[in-house]
Amino acid sequence: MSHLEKVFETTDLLLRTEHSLCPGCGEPVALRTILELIGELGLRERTICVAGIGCYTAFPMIMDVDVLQALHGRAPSVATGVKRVRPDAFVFTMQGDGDMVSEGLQEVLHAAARGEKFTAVVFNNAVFGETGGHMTATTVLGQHTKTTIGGRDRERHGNPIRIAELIAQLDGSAYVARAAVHTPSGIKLARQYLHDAFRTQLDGKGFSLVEILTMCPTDWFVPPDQGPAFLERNLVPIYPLGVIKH
Amino acid sequence: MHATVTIDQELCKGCLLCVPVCPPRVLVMSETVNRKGYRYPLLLDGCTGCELCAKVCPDFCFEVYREPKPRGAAAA
Amino acid sequence: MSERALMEGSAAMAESAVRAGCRFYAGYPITPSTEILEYMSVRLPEVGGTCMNAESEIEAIGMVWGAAGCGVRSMIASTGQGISLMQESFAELANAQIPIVAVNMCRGQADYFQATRGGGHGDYRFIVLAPASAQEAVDLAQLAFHLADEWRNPVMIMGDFLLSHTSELVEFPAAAFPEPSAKPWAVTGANGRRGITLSPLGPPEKLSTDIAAALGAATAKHAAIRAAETRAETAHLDDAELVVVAFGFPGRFARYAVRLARERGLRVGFVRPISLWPFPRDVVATAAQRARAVAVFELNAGQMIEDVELAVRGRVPVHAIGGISHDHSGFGVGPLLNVDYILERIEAVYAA
Amino acid sequence: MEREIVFTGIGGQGIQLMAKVLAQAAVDAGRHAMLFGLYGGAMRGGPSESTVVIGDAPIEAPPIVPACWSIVAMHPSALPALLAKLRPGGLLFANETLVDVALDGRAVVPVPATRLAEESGNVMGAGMVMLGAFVAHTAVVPLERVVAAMRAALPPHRTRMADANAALLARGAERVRTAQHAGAA
Repeated sequence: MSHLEKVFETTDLLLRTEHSLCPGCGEPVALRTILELIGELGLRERTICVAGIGCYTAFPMIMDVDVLQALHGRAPSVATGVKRVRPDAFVFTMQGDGDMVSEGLQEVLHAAARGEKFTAVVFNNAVFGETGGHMTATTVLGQHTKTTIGGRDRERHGNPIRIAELIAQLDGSAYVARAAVHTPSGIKLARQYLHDAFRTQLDGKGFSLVEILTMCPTDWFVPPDQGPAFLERNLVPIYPLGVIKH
Repeated sequence: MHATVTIDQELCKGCLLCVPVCPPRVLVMSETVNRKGYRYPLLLDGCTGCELCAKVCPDFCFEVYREPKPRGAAAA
Repeated sequence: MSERALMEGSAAMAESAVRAGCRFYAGYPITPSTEILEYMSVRLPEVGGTCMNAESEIEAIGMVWGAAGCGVRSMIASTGQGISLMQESFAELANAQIPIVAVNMCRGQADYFQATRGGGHGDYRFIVLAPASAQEAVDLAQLAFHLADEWRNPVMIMGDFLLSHTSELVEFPAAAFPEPSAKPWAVTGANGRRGITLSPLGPPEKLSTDIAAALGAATAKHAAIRAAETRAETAHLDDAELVVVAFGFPGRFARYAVRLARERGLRVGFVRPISLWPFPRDVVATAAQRARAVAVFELNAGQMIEDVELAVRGRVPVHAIGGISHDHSGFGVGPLLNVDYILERIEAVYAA
Repeated sequence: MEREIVFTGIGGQGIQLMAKVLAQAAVDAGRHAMLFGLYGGAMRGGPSESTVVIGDAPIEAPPIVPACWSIVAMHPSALPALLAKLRPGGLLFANETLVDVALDGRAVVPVPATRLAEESGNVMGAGMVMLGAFVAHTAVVPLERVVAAMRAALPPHRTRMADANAALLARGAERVRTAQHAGAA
C-alpha cells in the first residue's frame, strides 16, 4: 500500500492504545474523541484534566496531558481550584454518572451555578461499571442492575436524574449538550458538541457540560455488539440527544 | 486498491462493533482467536476507507489508508 | 499594613499566610474559623489571590486540592466538625504528596486524635503544629507553608476559640524562610514535556501503575520528619519533680499555673509540644526521667495523654488533670480554662 | 509587670469597644496588649465581658485571668462573681449610676458614667466617659492615645460619633481630675 496515505490513526495523545476496559465499552471512544480535539485545537500544552473515579480512571496513565486525579464525585471543585489559579489553562473534568450524578451532584451543580470556566464531561452509562453493575442516579426505570434485580422501580428505587437538563437551567452554565457514542453519526455529533463546549471555555463564556451516553454491555448484561441497540432503546428515550443550551 | 485498513488483531477484544457499521460489509470475524482469546475482524476486498470501523472501535485496532486525491482535483 | 499590629489570632494567622505566599483559600463558614475566611475574602484579592466561599467543606477542600495541585500555596480552615468532612481528601492529599496548610480552629481540644491520627484512610500523616499565642500563630503559619513544600506533605495548624478570638500584639517577620523551590510535580500543562498525573493512586509517570512505590514514597519520609521537625517549649525542667504537659492556647493557662506553683515553691516543670505530630517524645521522656510524676492538662477526655504515656513508657505515673470543658456555647471556653483550677490539680498531684 | 483589666457590663453599653480601644491605645503607645471579649449571641442586654492585659513584654497571662489589677463595671449583673478576682489593692471602677459602690474594704473609683453621658445628650456614650476616667486615674496609657485609638476603631457607620466620643472621653477624664483635686484638698 505504498501509494496509499494514512488518513486515520489513533491520536498520539494516547501513549498506549492497549487498555483494560471491557469489549464494547463506550468510554474509550469518548476519550479518543476528546484527545483528538485537544490535539487539533493545539491545547495539549495548556490542558489540565481533572479525573474522577470509575472505569475511565485507567485513562490518565495513557493520556499525554497533565492530569489531576480527584476523588469520586469531587472533580468539579478540584477543577474550580485549578481554573481559578490557572485561568489560562484548558481545564476539563472526566467523570462517570455514578461519580458526577450520584456521589458528586452538589459539586457539579455549584460549579455550574458559579459559572466556573471549565468543561465538565460525564460518561453516562446508567450504571456503576467499575464496582460491577450497581444502580446509579441515572439508571433508567426498568433497568436491571445488581442492586435493582427485576429492574429499577420508581417506588423502591426512585427516578433517574437528567443531569444535563439540571445544569442547563442554572444561570452559570453557558453550553450544555448530550451526545452518544453508539453510532458513527452519534460519535460525530459528540465531537461537535465537545468542540463547541471547549470553545465556550476558551471564549470565557462560562460553564460547559457535555453528557456522553456510553455503552456498558458488561453491566447491562448484553453481548458487546448489542450495546448500541440497548443504548438506543433504553437510554435515548430518557436522555434525548442534542444541544440543550448554548 | 484505493483504500484499506490495518487491524491490530492483538488489541481486539472481539466486540463486533466494527462489523455492522462497515458500509461495504468487508469485515468478517476470524475463526481463530488472538492471544487474549477473542475472535477479531479480517478485511475482505472492497474497503472504501470510510473510517467508520476505526471511529467506533473501543480498542483502537484500526488505521485507515486511502489513495491520495490527484493533484488539482481538490479544487473541483 | 504595619509590621506590628494588635490582631486577633485568626486574622494574624491569615495575614501571615498571605505573607508566606498563600494565594488561594477556600472555606465554609463555621465558628470559630470564620474570621479567617472573612479576612482572606478581603485580603487575598489585594495580592492577586483567590478566596472561595465554598458551598460545603468537601467542596472547599476540593478547591484547595486543585489550586495546590497547580503548585500554588493554598490554605483551608474550619473547626473539627468541618475538618471531619475533609478527611477523605486529607488522606489522598497526603498520598498524592500535595502540600496544603489546613487550620483547625478547634472547639476545645477534642480534635487531637483527629489531627494527629487522622480520620482518613491509609498510612498518611499530617505535620501538626499548635500555637499558644497570636504571635506563635504568625510564626507557625510561616513555618507551615515552608514545611508543607519542603516535605510535600500537608501541614495542620491546630488552634481553638481562644486563639481565634484573642487579640495580641504581633510582629510579622520579614522573609522567615527562603522562597520555595521549584515544583516539578505540579500540574501546569504538559509544556515541553510529557504529561504527568498527580494522583493518590499511583506514580506521576505515564504508563506506570506501581501503586506500592507511589504510596511508599509518600510515607517513607515520615521517619525523617520525626527526626527533623519535632518542636516543644520547655520550662523549669532542671529540678522538676512534677512535669506538666499541655498544648495549644490552653497550654498557656497551664504554663501560668506552673509559674504560680513555682512561686509557691513547688518544683514543677513544663513541656508544651508545639509539634503534635511528630510528638516531642524525647523531650517528654527526658523530662520524665528526672521527675516523680507527669500531669497532662488537655481539654478533652484524654487524647494527648496517650502520646505522653508512650513517651514515658511506664517509668512514672501519668495523671490527667484536664477534661471536657464547655460552656453553653459549646465552643470550648469552659470552666477548666481556669488557672486556679489547674494550680489546684497540680498541687494535688504534686502532694500525692 | 502585667496589668489585667476586666470590663463587665451588658450588651449595648460599649464594653467590647472600650476594651478594644484601650488595648489598641496601649499598643500604639509601644506596649504589649492582649484582648479577649466574651459575649452572648444577644447583641444587646446580655452579659458582656472583655479582658485586657497590658505589659511591657509579650503577655504571659491567659485571656481568662485568674486575678486582675482592675475591674471596670458598667453594670452590676456579672460583677459579684468577678469581684473575687480583684487583687488586694486592686481598683474597681464603678458606674455609680447603675452599680452600688458600697463595697466594703475595696478601693472604689465611682464614676457616674451613665449620668454624665446623659447630661452630654449621649446616653449610649457612658462607656467612653468611663474609659476616659479610667485612663486619667490609672495613667496606664495617655488619654490622647485613647482618643486616637477610638477614632480608628469606629466602624464606618459610626465615624460621625468620633467627635462626640472624644468629648465624652475628656468628660470622664475631667471628672477624675476634679475628684482627685477635691480629694487632695
